[in-house]
Amino acid sequence: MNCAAIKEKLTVIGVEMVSEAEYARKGFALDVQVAPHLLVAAVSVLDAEGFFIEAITGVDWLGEQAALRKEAEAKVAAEAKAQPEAEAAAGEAPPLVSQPAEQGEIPEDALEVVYDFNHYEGLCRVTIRARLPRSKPEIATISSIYPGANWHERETHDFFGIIFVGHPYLVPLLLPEDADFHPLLKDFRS
Amino acid sequence: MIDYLKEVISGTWSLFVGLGITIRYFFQPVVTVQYPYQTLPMAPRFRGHIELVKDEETGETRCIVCGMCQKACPSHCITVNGEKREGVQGKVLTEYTLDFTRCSLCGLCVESCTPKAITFSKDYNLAGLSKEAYIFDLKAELSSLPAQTKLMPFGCKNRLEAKN
Amino acid sequence: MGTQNIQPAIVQFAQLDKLLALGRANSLWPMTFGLACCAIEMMATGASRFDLARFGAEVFRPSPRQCDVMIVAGTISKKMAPAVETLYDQMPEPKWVIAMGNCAISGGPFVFEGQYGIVEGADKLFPVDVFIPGCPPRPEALIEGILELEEKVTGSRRWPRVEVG
Amino acid sequence: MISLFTAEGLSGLLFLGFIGLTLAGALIATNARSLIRSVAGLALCFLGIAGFYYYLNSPFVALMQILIYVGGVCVTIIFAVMLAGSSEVNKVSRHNVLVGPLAFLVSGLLVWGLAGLALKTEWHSSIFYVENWGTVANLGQSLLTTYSMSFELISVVLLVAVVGSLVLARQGRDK
Amino acid sequence: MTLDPEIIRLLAFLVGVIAFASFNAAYLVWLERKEAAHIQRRIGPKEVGPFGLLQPLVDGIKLMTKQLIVPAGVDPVLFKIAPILVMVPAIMSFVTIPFSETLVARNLDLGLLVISAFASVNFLGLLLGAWGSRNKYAVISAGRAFSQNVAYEIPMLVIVVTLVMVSGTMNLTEIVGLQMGGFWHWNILNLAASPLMPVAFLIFFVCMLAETNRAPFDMSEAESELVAGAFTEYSGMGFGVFFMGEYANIVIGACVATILFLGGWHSPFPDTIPFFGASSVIWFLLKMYFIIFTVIWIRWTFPRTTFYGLLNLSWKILIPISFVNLILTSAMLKVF
Amino acid sequence: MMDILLLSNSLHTYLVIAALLFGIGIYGLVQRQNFIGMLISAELILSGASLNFMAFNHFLAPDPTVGQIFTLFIMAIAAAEVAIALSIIIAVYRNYKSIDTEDVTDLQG
Amino acid sequence: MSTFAQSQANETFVLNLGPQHPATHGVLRVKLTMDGEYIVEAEPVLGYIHRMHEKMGENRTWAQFLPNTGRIDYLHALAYNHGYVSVVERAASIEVPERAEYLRVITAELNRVSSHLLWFGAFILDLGGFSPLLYAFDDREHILDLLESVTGSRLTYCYFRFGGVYNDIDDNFVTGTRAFIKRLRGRMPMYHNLVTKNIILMKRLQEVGPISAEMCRKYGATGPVCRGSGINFDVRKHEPYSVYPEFDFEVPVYEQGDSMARYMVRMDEMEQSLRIVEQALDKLPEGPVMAEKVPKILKPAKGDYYHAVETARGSFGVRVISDGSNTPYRLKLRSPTFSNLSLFGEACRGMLLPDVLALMGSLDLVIPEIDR
Repeated sequence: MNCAAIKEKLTVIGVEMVSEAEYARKGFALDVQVAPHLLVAAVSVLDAEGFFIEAITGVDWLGEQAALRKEAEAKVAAEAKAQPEAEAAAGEAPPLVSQPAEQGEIPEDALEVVYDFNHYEGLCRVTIRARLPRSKPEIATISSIYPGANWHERETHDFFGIIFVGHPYLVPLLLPEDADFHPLLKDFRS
Repeated sequence: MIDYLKEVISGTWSLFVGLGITIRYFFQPVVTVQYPYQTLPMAPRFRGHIELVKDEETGETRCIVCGMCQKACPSHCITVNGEKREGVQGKVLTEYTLDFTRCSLCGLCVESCTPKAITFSKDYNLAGLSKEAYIFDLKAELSSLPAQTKLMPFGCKNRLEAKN
Repeated sequence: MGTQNIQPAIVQFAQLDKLLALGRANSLWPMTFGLACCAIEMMATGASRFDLARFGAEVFRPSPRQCDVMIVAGTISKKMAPAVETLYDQMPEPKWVIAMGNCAISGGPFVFEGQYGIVEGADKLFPVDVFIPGCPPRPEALIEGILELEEKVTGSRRWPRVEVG
Repeated sequence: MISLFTAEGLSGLLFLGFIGLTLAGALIATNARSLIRSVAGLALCFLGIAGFYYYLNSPFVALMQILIYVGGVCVTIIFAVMLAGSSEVNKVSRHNVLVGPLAFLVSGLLVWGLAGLALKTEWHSSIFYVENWGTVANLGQSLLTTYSMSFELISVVLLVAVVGSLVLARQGRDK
Repeated sequence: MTLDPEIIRLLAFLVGVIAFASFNAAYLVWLERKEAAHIQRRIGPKEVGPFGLLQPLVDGIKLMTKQLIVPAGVDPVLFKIAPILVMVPAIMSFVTIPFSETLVARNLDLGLLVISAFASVNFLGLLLGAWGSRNKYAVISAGRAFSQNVAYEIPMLVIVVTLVMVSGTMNLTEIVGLQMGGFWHWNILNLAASPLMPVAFLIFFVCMLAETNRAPFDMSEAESELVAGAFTEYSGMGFGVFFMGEYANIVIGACVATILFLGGWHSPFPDTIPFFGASSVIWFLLKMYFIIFTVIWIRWTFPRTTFYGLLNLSWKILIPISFVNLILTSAMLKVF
Repeated sequence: MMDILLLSNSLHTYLVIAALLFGIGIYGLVQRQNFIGMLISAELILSGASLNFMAFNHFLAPDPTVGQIFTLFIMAIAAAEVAIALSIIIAVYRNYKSIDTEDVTDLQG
Repeated sequence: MSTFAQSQANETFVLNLGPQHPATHGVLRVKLTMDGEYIVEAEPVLGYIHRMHEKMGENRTWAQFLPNTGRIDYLHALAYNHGYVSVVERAASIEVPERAEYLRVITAELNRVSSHLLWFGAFILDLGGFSPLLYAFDDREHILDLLESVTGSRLTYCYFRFGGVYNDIDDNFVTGTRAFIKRLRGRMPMYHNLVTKNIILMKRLQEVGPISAEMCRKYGATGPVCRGSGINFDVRKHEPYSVYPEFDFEVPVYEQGDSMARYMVRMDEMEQSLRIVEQALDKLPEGPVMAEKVPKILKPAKGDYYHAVETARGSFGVRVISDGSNTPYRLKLRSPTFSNLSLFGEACRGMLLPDVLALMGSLDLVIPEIDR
């Protein structure tokens, strides 16, 4: 069992990005960003390799896009400010700056589902992330591959309202049975 | 057949061994501390609810109303108020209320207190008929307290003391 | 004159009541009912070191029908609240409730702005007789609570008070 | 008229109690609306009958009556009621409305006839009271001599019953 | 108008027996709590009266004045009758138990059979109570109690029959009479009748535990599984009477064991020894309470068996051995 | 005049009670419409018969044990009967989910 | 004798175990669909003690969340302290003095022993034995005394701080701990004689509630549950944190996968924990117990951090997502019992009621930790 091989295999199925997180710094070895439709394939790879499921959770990135845009704008402004001086100093052509975000429409904020897998033998914690649009947070269930994911997905549904398509029994687990709120969303008010 | 008999006999024997153990304890002295008559000494670091420290020199509180404890408290159970008074440097404590019913006894407030004006009491057996009784007015209680010289009367090096 | 000659009652009901109260106070059977952290301290109170049995209160009955006192030991979540109320209703009269620990008194450290899951205090659900603060209270405090309850039932305290210096 | 406060008097009173117990039990057993009460009534009735046996000088049979009927039969029936989950009050009768009165009539006639027969007949008492009359020892001897064949047959019947009920009850269990 | 002295005697004994049964039922609870406490190195009830001796009294006062809840949907008559059905047969059984040569209410020839018969009736009470309370736990508990009862009645009766064969009578007084003169004459050591007699005593003891629903065979009121089993819905005195009935049954079991195996009121020493050799009711009580002590001791030592483990024990171990014992005994009786 | 307290010494008492038990049993057998109820009634009938045996044995029989032995046999038979009947009832219940006689109509063709 | 109830599938009935039931150790509810005493289906219903820890994490500063960690799993509070402070130290790049790490290990291992002792007692209580519980509590009181003398509380410790521990230990603690280790070692044979070798207990645990290694993997079971199924997985060895690599200890693994195996794993683990404590006391270095430069108001760098520790019940992981402010942006607590319990439904299918309780007890449930 080795992490590089897993990375290889995950790249083959075409996940968006596989970065090798610095273990000592982060606490996990592989950070995998995956498109929602590729999730099941990626998880199947891990299942075949003998990983066990550690946890599933969500993160609500409400306001992230706005923040990013603000940041980008600030960066542009700062660079615009710095540019003349730099030009004056170096006399070179201005470096290519990333295009500022399109004016007007802000891209939609995302809900991220985070899957943690670990292996009983090798030290290789794999974190899979899938970003879902906040307005339609739907992703395929993996409870058919890992029955243990059943509860984790229910819990994530409780907290974030993420809908796991194909889940056998998606009713509140920790919240009261008739709960219709999702407390860990950033815009939740009790 | 032999196995069967063996199991029956060894099983029965194991039961007698168990009985032997319990009867031995039956005749051993009890370990009970009979609470209202006997009490356990509280550990020096025992954390009861907090109380204000009476300064041994002035007989007053050491609190400078900085509000750090209030800020540090995770469950917002401390209310500190003070006012400026003529002729006194800094603020004077007018109110120090602890809502003990919310407290989780984490000790973050005591740690955050730079003048070491608060400490843990040794009140370990509180029980009463109303919950309002546990909203302590620590400032009023201060007068009934003996002056305290040391925070941690025992050999353990307190983190705060170690710093100094 | 407005005074009347009142015949003394043939049966001294007051004496009988006293006896009843004494009987009830010394035979407080709690329910085997733990919610959270405090339940462990409740177990410790029943264990050898503190021995709740001395006061006749060690008969932890699992069925509410046979209990006299419910020790609410822990946080009551909103999901649990109906069940706790049912348990209280199932207990036969006369019954008492001890709220053990800060969670049972007021929600304790789990109260924050925007909390969605807990009931802020057992007294929101039913009358509570004795409050024992602490997080969790020490076993001595629970014993003290039982004694306090006995005092409430009988009107006088048989045991010495432990003064904490 | 014997006094109530003698041994005979008290025992006579007790006997009346047994009559009441038996008949009340029997009536409860047939008329109670819930099955479980019927069984309780049956148990009462059996206890009363055990009392009669005691008065008939056969304590052994009386005790066996309690042991087998009350402790065995009634308990088993209660258990069956539990299994079938039907202590439910009897449903509205789907019999013909006439069945109830008719049954009452028929059984009334039967009782009248039988009781009349019993009371009218001259019973030729050949009573010869023996000291050790019908003791357990006598019973045992008869069982192992005169009635040994039937005794053996009864045990075979019991065996067959045990096996049969096991077979019946196990059906449907193995899936 | 005068009362027959026989009646007075009977009434006196009846009162005595009821008092004895109730006293024992109440104080065995105290004994149990104290013994459990000391096994666990605690003190146990202490604050109510000297050594907590008034504890059963206050418990009784409390239970009597406690509200008796009749839950909705139960059969109220059966629900109320059931505890009495448990208690009364237990008291009735005391009538025939000889505490000493003269101290017996009715010396019946079929004493042993009387006790067996009444024991089966009190089980009826348990069943009716369980069914009457309409509680799933209670019903499961009743089901367990039923099969347990069936399974353990067999070895118990076989052992009893063996002893009847050895003694040649079912009269309890006579059975005790045969065991006179030192402990080696007791049935438990009656190796001449069957070398398996001590084992037979063990089997009888185990069956007694099972019949009285005592740990480790307390299947029907297994707290961690079935809450309080058949008594789950009982409150106040209904529960109290059930509880007392249970303890009364234990006393009867202990009495029967004493009579059948431990020589009843006979002293363990031959009567040539002065004072200690004398037979008296004290010896009976000593033996009986020792057995009860052991019963309680066992309860606080062992975990509970499972339901099927218990049936296995009965069908695979106890019944075969008790039959072997029966055959051995009859062979020995024929040979010698 | 018949002394009511001496009833226990009269054969007639027992016979009348036995007749009553029999009658009540017959009434129950006809009127009950569920198997267990009918079984209970049948037990009553059997008891009536046993009581007769015992009474005749006590008052009339030359052999002091014959009635008792018959009663014992009846008990054994009754126990066997109850065991079989109840297991049949349980089996029926499993198939029909009812122990009412009228629900079990398959046999009528 | 299983003929108690009806046999057909539609003849089942539902038995509600809990939320108040003596065997569920708190407020778990299990909906058992039963056929007689056989379990057809078991569905745990959670959330009766959901205390919103994750939400509170987002509402409190990094330090203010510390007391919560002692209340997630009150039986092994220090391991949870450890997990949380470790992940925050990882995020904020705080170096912890070695002595502090030793103290953390010593107290956490003592706490593990106390947790196992309580589990042992409660487990035997589930099985109907009462006295072992009180013997275990007797031993446990000694640990609590020791820990109280250091931390100031008996149960819900809040002893670790970012960068070290709150208080140093004194000599009394060291001698007391050594005495306790000796005492417990002397008591273990008694426990084994009284309980482990008892034929009743053996019959109740052996081959009851088997859990296969594959099932552990599919459900993510960790801790003694997976070690009882032959998987050698212990975070302390597998992903060493703190100063665990410096100690010589074994990870008890049993192959059978039944309740007895899980029982034995925990019993053996107590001994291993004692070994660790002993070695740690021997090697205990001098030095400060707090890092020098811990900012008063902590603002870890932006990012996503994970840290796992081995608690008495399995692998506890904390994932924090920091947005650079003084409160966590997202705090995920991966609790071991949550996963361990999730296999309960599958494991107990077809079992008998008493066996189910033995299985449930052998999972060592702490409900507030499942519900968080």
